[in-house]
Amino acid sequence: MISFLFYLAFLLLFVIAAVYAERKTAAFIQSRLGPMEAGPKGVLQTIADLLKMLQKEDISATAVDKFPFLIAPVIVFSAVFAGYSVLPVNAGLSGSTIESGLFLLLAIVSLDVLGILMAGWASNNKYSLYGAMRSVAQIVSYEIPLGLSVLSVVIITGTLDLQKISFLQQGNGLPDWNIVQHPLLIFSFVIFFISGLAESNRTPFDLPESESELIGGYHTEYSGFRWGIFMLSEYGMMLLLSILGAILFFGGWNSPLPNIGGLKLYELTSGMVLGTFWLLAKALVLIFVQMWLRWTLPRLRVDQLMSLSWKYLTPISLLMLFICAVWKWWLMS
Amino acid sequence: MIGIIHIFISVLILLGVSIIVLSNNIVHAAYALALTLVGVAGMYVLMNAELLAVVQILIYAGGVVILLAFGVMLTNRLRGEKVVTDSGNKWIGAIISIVIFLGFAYLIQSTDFGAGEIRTPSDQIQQIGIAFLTKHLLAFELIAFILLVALVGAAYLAKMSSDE
Amino acid sequence: MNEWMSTYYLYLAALLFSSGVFVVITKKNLIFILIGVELMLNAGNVLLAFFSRFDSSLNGQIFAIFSVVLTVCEVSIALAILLNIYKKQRVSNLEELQEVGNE
Amino acid sequence: MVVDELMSYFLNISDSIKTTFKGMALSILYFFNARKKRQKKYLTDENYHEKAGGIFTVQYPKESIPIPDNGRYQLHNEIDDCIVCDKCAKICPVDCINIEPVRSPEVFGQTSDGTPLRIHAAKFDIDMSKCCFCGLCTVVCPTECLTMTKEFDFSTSDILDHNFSFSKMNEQEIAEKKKAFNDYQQQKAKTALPAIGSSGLASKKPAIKPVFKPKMPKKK
Repeated sequence: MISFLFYLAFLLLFVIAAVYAERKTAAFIQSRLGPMEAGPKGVLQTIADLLKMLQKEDISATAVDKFPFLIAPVIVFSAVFAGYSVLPVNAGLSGSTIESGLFLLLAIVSLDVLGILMAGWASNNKYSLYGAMRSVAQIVSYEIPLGLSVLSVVIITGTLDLQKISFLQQGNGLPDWNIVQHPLLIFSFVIFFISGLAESNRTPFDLPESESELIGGYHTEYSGFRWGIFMLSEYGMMLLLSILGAILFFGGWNSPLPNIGGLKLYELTSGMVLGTFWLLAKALVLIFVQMWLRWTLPRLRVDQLMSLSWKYLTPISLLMLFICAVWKWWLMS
Repeated sequence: MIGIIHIFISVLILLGVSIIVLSNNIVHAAYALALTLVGVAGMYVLMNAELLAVVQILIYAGGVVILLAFGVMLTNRLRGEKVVTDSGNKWIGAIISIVIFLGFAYLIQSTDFGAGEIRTPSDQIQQIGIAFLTKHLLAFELIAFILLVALVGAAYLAKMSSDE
Repeated sequence: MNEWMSTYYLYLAALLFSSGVFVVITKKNLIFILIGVELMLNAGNVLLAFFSRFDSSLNGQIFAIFSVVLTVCEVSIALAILLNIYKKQRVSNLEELQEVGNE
Repeated sequence: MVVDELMSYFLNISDSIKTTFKGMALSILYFFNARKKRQKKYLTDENYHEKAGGIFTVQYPKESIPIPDNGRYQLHNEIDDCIVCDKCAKICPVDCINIEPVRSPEVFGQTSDGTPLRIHAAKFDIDMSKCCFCGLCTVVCPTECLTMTKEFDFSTSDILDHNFSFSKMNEQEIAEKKKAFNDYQQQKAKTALPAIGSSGLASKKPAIKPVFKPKMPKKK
């Protein structure tokens, strides 16, 4: 429960910072300055935007399917945010202790498709519907490689509990991370990361909301606060998948510094507060990579998107699953 | 606490079911089905069947409902009007379903289930996994095979329709 | 308490099943009927999960999982057939639907 | 055939990995270069055309990049040096210069280069919203009083504000000068011989209007 509240607070702060960071990253990669006016170096820009957004009128067009239209953003956000319930924060603060934590996370996050479809359909707008259809097709397709790449970690660690996975990587810093302990997982991580990008509708997989063709896709008809919830859940999804990636592959809340001889760096840099710091820092690095990718790669075509998922990622992740099973068998014997 | 959660989930399920029964709008019915299924998943959690609950959410709410919604969108001409279908046989349907419900109620009331002792093991997922690969291996493989056949068959049928 | 709880789940399953029957009988749209069938299957799953509580070997849950997977097969095939029918005859209403075959 | 397809499958994978890494390397380079501010280089600097790297934009109203002194931006007329020859108005391709001359009975002053002033400019308006910044007027100006300045930010909220008025004379002065010239004319008409007949006037050929004809390089 505490971890859940912690993540709620953190997510809200994170979104404010991330929007600013995203705009700055975009600007720097494109040799621009980005927001500079509100506050020193423009740090208050997001807050100004937020205030403006909250003041906006809650518009719903006459031809929309009223009730689904109104609750769709809430469904998307609650589906994404429910995923946080199983994430641990540090060694002492685990999420929900149910046995099938990771599985539940993947399952419940897949529910946001429902909200997106609802939003797109209820908007009664062809662009929204196109966006929703694309989004659903994309998320459902990429769930398979995502699930399979997560499964290869599950095979190696032998548990679905994220806190247990974190504990398994405890001990000696960087060399104990899953991705270093089991170098095979690098491939799994790449697949996980790519499908995670697709799951959270990030560029280069942002076809559902491609501004240039679909004027925003499924959230075309939304304005003000409801649009803000969509944005919040998109960033929430990014953060969720980044934290998940950090836990599964990069040691979770464990410090990266190893003990070198008598120098107990690992012990020095562990603890409740530092553990939380390490987990979030790793997640934020992954977020930065997502932003970096966003401003580097162009958007895929629909057919490229589908062939990437079905022809490349799914077979490779199946193969990785098999190889990881063999690896585990070899480790055990 | 558990009682409140029970009541909350029952209200969810009742709401979903009544929307499905009363509404003539297919899309609303599909969403209501999702609501009902999530509610049933909550019930599974309360029944200590965690894995089943997750499977329910992943496959039913995340998969089947989406499939149904896609079906609605592909089989209805989208011209801005709501997807409403008419319904007939209302009285016959009501009578038959009430009779069935009453029959079940009678059966439930008249049967003595005994003082059932709850004996679910704590490491359920492990137990189920082991059972899948030992005791129920044949069924497991068969179901995998059926799933594959269904996938190929569905893809073929859908392709047949798009050829024209 | 225990007694009340057990019958409670059973009544829930009965409710799901009977409303599924109602939907199948009254609604004319094919997808609506599929929704009704889903409700009935869920009633069965609830019962399976419920009675599996008294069984330490978890057979009920395993069976319920099998049934969920079978449902997926059923829905996907049914929707593919439905799509086919719709493409050929432009109907999704049972009463307008006269023939299903290839002729 | 199958082998080819298989090859192209793996080639696709390696291609996409390579290109992605290349793009990522490039964009992170730009990201880190963004620490550098844009350098203030003058056109005359030797490395002006070199790719600078770093942030390209400047925060305009607060800082701006240097522009050449002889750039073609806003027009300025040094009205004290203007002899109101009307050449600029004639050559202007978009007719943005509007001059109303008032002749003076006598030389009333001197420009800074010594040209005598004979005509008052009752109106010397340049409508910068019409101006096409060709710079022809500054070329033909005999006293070099009409110049293009470095000032390029003359945006206004009203388009009429783009009409820059350079004349320093007020209404009263204009009326005065007009009256003075009229008086002079009348006086001249009285004193001069009224004998020139209409035939004499008609026989006089009107002067050929000078047409500006730039030397065009012949196309070969």
